[in-house]
Amino acid sequence: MKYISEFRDGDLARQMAEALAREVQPERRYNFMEFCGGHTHAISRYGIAELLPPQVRMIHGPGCPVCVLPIGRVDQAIALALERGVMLCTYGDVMRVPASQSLSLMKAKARGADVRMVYSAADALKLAQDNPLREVVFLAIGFETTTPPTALVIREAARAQVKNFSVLANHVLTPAAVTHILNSPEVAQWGTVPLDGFVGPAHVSIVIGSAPYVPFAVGYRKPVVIAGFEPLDVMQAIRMLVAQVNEGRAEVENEFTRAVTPEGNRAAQAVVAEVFEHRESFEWRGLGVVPDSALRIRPAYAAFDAELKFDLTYTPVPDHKQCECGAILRGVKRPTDCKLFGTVCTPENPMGSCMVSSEGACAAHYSYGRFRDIPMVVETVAS
Amino acid sequence: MKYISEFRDGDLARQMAEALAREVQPERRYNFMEFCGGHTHAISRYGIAELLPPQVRMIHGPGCPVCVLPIGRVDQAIALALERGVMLCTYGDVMRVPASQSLSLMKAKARGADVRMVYSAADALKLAQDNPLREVVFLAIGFETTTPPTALVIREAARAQVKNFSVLANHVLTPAAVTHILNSPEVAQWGTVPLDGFVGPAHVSIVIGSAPYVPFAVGYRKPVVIAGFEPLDVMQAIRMLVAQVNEGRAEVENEFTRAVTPEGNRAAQAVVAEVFEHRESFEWRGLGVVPDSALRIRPAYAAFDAELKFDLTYTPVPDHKQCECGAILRGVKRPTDCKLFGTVCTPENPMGSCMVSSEGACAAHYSYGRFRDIPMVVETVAS
Amino acid sequence: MSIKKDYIRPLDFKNGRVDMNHGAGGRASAQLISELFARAFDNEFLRQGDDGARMPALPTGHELVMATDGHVISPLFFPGGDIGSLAVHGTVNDVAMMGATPLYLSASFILEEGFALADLQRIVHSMAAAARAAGVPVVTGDTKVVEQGKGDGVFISTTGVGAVPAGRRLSGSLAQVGDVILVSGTMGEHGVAVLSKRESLEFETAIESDSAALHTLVAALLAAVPEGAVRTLRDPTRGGLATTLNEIARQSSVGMMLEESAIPILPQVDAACELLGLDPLYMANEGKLIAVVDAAHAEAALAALQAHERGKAAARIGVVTEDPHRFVQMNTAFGGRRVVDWLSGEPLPRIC
Amino acid sequence: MSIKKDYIRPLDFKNGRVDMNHGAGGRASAQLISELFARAFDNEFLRQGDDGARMPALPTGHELVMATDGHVISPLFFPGGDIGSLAVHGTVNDVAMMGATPLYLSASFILEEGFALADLQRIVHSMAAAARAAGVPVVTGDTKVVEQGKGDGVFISTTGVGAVPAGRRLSGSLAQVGDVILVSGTMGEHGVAVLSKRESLEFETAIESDSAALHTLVAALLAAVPEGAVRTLRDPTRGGLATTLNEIARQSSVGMMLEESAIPILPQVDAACELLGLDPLYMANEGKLIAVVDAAHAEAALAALQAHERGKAAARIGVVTEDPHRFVQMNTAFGGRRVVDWLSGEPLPRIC
Amino acid sequence: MCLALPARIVALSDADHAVVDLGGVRKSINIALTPGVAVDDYVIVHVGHAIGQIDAEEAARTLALFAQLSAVPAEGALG
Amino acid sequence: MCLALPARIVALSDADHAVVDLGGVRKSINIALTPGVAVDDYVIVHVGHAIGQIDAEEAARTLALFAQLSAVPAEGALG
Ligand code: SF4
Ligand code: SF4
Ligand SMILES: [Mg+2]
Ligand SMILES: [Mg+2]
Ligand SMILES: [Mg+2]
Ligand SMILES: [Mg+2]
Ligand SMILES: [Mg+2]
Ligand SMILES: [Mg+2]
Ligand SMILES: [Mg+2]
Ligand SMILES: [Mg+2]
Ligand SMILES: [Mg+2]
Ligand SMILES: [Mg+2]
Repeated sequence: MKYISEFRDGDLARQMAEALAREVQPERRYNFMEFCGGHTHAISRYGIAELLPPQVRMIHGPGCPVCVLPIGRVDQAIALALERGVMLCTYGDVMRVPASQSLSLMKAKARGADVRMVYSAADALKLAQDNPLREVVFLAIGFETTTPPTALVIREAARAQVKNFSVLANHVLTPAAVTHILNSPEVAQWGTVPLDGFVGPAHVSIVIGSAPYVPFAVGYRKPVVIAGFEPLDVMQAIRMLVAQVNEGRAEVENEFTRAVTPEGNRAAQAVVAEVFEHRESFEWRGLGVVPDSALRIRPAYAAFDAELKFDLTYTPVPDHKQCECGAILRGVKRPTDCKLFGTVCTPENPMGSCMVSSEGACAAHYSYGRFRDIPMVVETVAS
Repeated sequence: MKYISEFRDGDLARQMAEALAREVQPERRYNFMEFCGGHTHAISRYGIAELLPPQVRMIHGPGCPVCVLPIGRVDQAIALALERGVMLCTYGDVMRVPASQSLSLMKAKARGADVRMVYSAADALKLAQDNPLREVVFLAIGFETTTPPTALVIREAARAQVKNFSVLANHVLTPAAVTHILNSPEVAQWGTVPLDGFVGPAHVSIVIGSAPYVPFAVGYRKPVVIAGFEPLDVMQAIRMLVAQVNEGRAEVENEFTRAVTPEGNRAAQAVVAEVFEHRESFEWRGLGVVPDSALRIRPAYAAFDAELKFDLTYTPVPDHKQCECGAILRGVKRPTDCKLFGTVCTPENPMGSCMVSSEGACAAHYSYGRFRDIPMVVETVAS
Repeated sequence: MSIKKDYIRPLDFKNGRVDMNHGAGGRASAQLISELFARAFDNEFLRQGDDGARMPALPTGHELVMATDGHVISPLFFPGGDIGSLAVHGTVNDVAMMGATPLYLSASFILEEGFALADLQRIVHSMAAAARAAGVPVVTGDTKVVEQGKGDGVFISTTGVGAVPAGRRLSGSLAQVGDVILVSGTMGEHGVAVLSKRESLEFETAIESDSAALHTLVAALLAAVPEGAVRTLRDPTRGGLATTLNEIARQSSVGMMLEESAIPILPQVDAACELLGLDPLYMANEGKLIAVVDAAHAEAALAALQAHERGKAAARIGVVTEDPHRFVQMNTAFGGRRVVDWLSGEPLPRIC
Repeated sequence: MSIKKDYIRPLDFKNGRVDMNHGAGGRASAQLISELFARAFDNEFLRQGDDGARMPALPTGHELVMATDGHVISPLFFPGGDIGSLAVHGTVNDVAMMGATPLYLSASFILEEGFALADLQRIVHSMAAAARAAGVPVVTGDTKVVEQGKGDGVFISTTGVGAVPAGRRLSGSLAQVGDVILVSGTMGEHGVAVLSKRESLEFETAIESDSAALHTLVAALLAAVPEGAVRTLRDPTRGGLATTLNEIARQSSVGMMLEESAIPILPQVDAACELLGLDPLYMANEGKLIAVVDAAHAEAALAALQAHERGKAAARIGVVTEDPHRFVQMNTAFGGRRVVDWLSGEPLPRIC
Repeated sequence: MCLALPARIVALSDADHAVVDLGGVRKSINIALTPGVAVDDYVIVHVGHAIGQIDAEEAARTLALFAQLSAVPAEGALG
Repeated sequence: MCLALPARIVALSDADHAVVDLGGVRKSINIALTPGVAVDDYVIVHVGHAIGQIDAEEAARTLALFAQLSAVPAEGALG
């Protein structure tokens, strides 16, 4: 697989690990946040943590769109499906996000809701066209990467005058979340979350470009390296961050030059701008209400806005009392700090959203990294 | 089972058979038509034919509402279900009536039509109330016996203002059919169907009374005995007909006095009159278009008339070329006269409607009487 | 981290429902198996915990018998049983009808997404109780989940294995002219009990399904007559007495002549069938058998049936006749004669 | 009237569909059985025509093995097979994994009203061909029909019976620390082949399901090493390699350490999984086995697998370790280490 | 035509509904077409509706007529 | 975040759709967001849409950088 396999090479990885071990200053501690769940997933799945020197600590950020979807939003979707009889379409990852009353879209489906997993927003529109007597709602989630396809499908629905299709939009904005974290008391005042730099999002940046991260480097003096999601990309980005820290620089660097430019994908930005406008504020699971951090459908496309069409009101719902997702998404805690981790909360029965997607910090650690929590003895006994 | 078991007594039957054997005049032939499928069924199921003297021949009449339902009407119902997406409700017997293109309601169901078997017209209305988003159509069939419940449910739907319920009414009238047969060339001119009297309908007469049959006795000089559907009732009715013939009388006699009065059920007649009016003509399978032989929903209840609601037009469709149902329903032929009987046409794959209901002449003979077509040897061999 | 129990959160058998995860083959599937199926059916073979089960060799001098049935009944619960007990009895009886001793059962569950775990639990417990009562353990099984609208609560396919003495031959093809036809009891209760709970037909009756395992009755019958005297055993399930007799007549190329007045039918079964326009001879039974027996031993066979708890109402209902047309006929109680044909189509309630 | 053939109008396998009559147990059911099932599966046992089948005693010195699986796959036809062949292979393999020789199959069909007879015929013929190729006849069966919207075309539950030498013990509970873990070939083809035809996921690939009967491969393996050297055989079906290894680890209370680079996976399987965000270790296989083998005989076992047509790509993928937590772990090809957990939930395509 | 059966009314449920008994089987039916029926009356039930009533005296008379006729086997033809 | 993969365009179906190949697996995707892509271009596919393109030269440069850095193990810290 060209442009994939080369970036997973084990020999290169070992050499890079050795280089990194030499490059870190022994007395120094490097605390980097990988904003994206994609990086979290790569770190866990490929066992990158094993290859990092002890001086480097990776902090998982809030960059998983499934994880930050608040309960109240899932509740809206479930109510549409269970009470209003709509055919609710969404991406597979969203099906198991816990909502109120021990429900999830998957459990609502088992209670008779018509919930369909789609691979693409276009599939949802097609379902609407194939079922003209049904109301079809696409529950859209995602960061800037996923917004352009949603915008396209809304424009397409408008062109084709599909009357029974609408979108419950939950598209959120990366820079707002980074700002929020940098301004959080743990980072800005108390320093309980020491943050020496960011591994920046690869696929978000394909769309928005690298330029939007310059303010963090300039204004907050934090190094940012935009990195691909293959494991060698991640290791290389860490090396680049280590170099910036060692040299006292704070710049936006781009490891993912093969797909990210400073200005991003103009065509994608244009269709998003045509269909969406900023929301004043939006609730993120874990981060709370973040100003100017999400998109809403423009009045010109109001007919396709499920919130207007079904006159939905948003009721915020607090997370499970003992769930530490919020603190974990802000980098304040680790999954194993949560009392429910691995006992009450598992991927089969997630109590919080971080345990749902394999990009969630809890799920990634549970599925791939749990062995690290216990001393492990490998004995080979000839029998 | 009171009022049932007593009328099935085998000892009485034997004695009555002996009496009947003495009562017939040896040289005479007695050709009686049992108008009703109910009598056809009783004769076959209880083996009454075995108990009749050879002089008495029973001719099966058109009194099976399933049998006389023409193909074009079933086609309408199938089209409503398959093409218009309605939930089509009907009585169980109707499910297998053959329609055009080798279809039946049961086969249409296997092709995705939503066809529901109901026990009562009221169940169809309830389905409409339980499924307010669906159009529910009740395919109503039946003679005067079955019309009052349909009338009641239409009145009830109107009272409850159920907007998604309508009735495709195929209620037909017994006296018109009898008149038609008496006027048919086979009976009236050619004499190929010698008719010495009628066993008259029991349950129809509960509703309409015995009086409507007087014209046949008076005008056509045919004895009529209204008889219950239990086997002793049938035998007794035959004895009464034999007596009328022997004595040269032609009267309407009532064997079923325990439930039939001359005037019938006034309450039932009233609700029928409120909801239904006469149709100028109606096609009967086998008999063709018979004037003034069916009912239609009155304009006051037009909202519940599926023919109007769905703007249905009626297209008559000829029966299977080799199917002799028509001649059989007129008493001109017997099931075994049909080349398809028992080979191409069986109850599993009925080619004609007479093979559908166990009240149909072909089905009754196939299911109960076939052994009579062949010489039978019963040998008991000790092994 | 200490070693965690396998499932910290047990299944919610009160309010929980089957979801797609329970069938995906992962940890949720394993939990359903261990907390419900393994516990309810527990026996030494199932406890092996593998994808199949290993059991001892058959008793010497015995041959192998195998029978299977899918159970798809609606409603799932009916007077006198449920799909769980039925799935045991239906297959145990098919093995027994071969003259074999039923030894082991397998069970394949196909669950519909959304099915209440409480109902599933009730069914599995009933099935386990039936298996225990019959002495035939469920030794291996499988569970799948299908999406809502692609199943009907639960389907259960069971397969039974049994051992039959090598010399014994029982088959629907062995009926001989002159043989006597026996039934082990009253006909039609199961069919009527199920119909009484069908939506839109509902009626009240004291009739319960006769669903029961018949292998001890078979053993008693076979012990009472010489080997070979019983030609055919068959349980008149779907299609009822009428259809099952027609099957045997066709297999053996014979006719049959029944006496209507000899066929035992409960008055309430008769009444319910009248009400629905159905014929009790076509109503399913799940705890009765038909025996075609050498006339010379018919009396002993009948006595053996009647001496058993499950055969008290056993009766001699007819004889096997020579008939190239393989008609099953009946002298009616009324005094006439008629064909008793195969069931044609579904037994739908009749208005005409 | 002359004697009529049983069914004057044969089933219309071109345009016909299953309707409720085919499951009512009457003449239509009998016709479907005789014109399709009996003809396709024809063998001396099925030909007995009874509600069960009688077969000879097991070979002496052998014990009985029984396994069952319900098959509910969607789509019904996929590259490399269909639900019919799968229903044979799936159960033959479960019997084989016990170290037994599969002897007989039973089949329970649950058909949905409206299912095209042409599709049913194709499936039954494929099933019959698979059974013939495997030398394991379908000796008894059952067919039910459920209303449209209460099934999904066709479900097939098969049960297999086999014979295992009395001294042989193979079980998921017998893995020992130090044992070697082998797989008989590349992982994940079946799962990917099926997903490639799922509505709304559709992609084009040359990958075919690996669906195949493995009993001759098992026989070759067991013949190559001393009795007892093979501790466990298991086919990594639902849940894939990862889940099946976790099952064994739990049953035997051991851990496992795998080498990612040693696990054979076709490049196209890898690519398809990348595309869908899935992991090939969780993709189902239907013609592969996992063997846990005494390290001393691992080489001989591997050679025996590789010498067989179905085991050419067999590989040694890891070892059994001591681990009270029963973790299955893996050294990644990248150089790290990670847990290889049970499948959790359904393998849904992932966007994140 | 039209399957219909005599059954005894065992309870009146409301103005339009009653429970009937037939040989121990009970079913709720509609009695709107037979105003005035009372408990213990026998009605004729068709598609879930009472469409008429059994006149007990007439029934007895019919049965008596059967019995009488068959009891006089030697008397020859009727009337 | 957001699973996305580089795949080669093997055919343009219409203005908005193309078939891509990833290791022998082919899938139809939407290319409306990457106007101007041509056969043999590598695009980045996310939820069935091409959201960007791979710059082959940059990719080669990145790989070269990896190799170079790791090939000079003795030179110590970067930069
Ligand atoms: S382990 Fe579960 S409950 Fe705890 S923080 Fe993570 S998601 Fe929340
Ligand atoms: S046997 Fe069939 S085809 Fe012939 S007349 Fe009767 S219904 Fe018609
Ligand atoms: Mg069976
Ligand atoms: Mg059975
Ligand atoms: Mg049976
Ligand atoms: Mg299984
Ligand atoms: Mg359902
Ligand atoms: Mg199995
Ligand atoms: Mg299997
Ligand atoms: Mg297996
Ligand atoms: Mg069966
Ligand atoms: Mg379906």
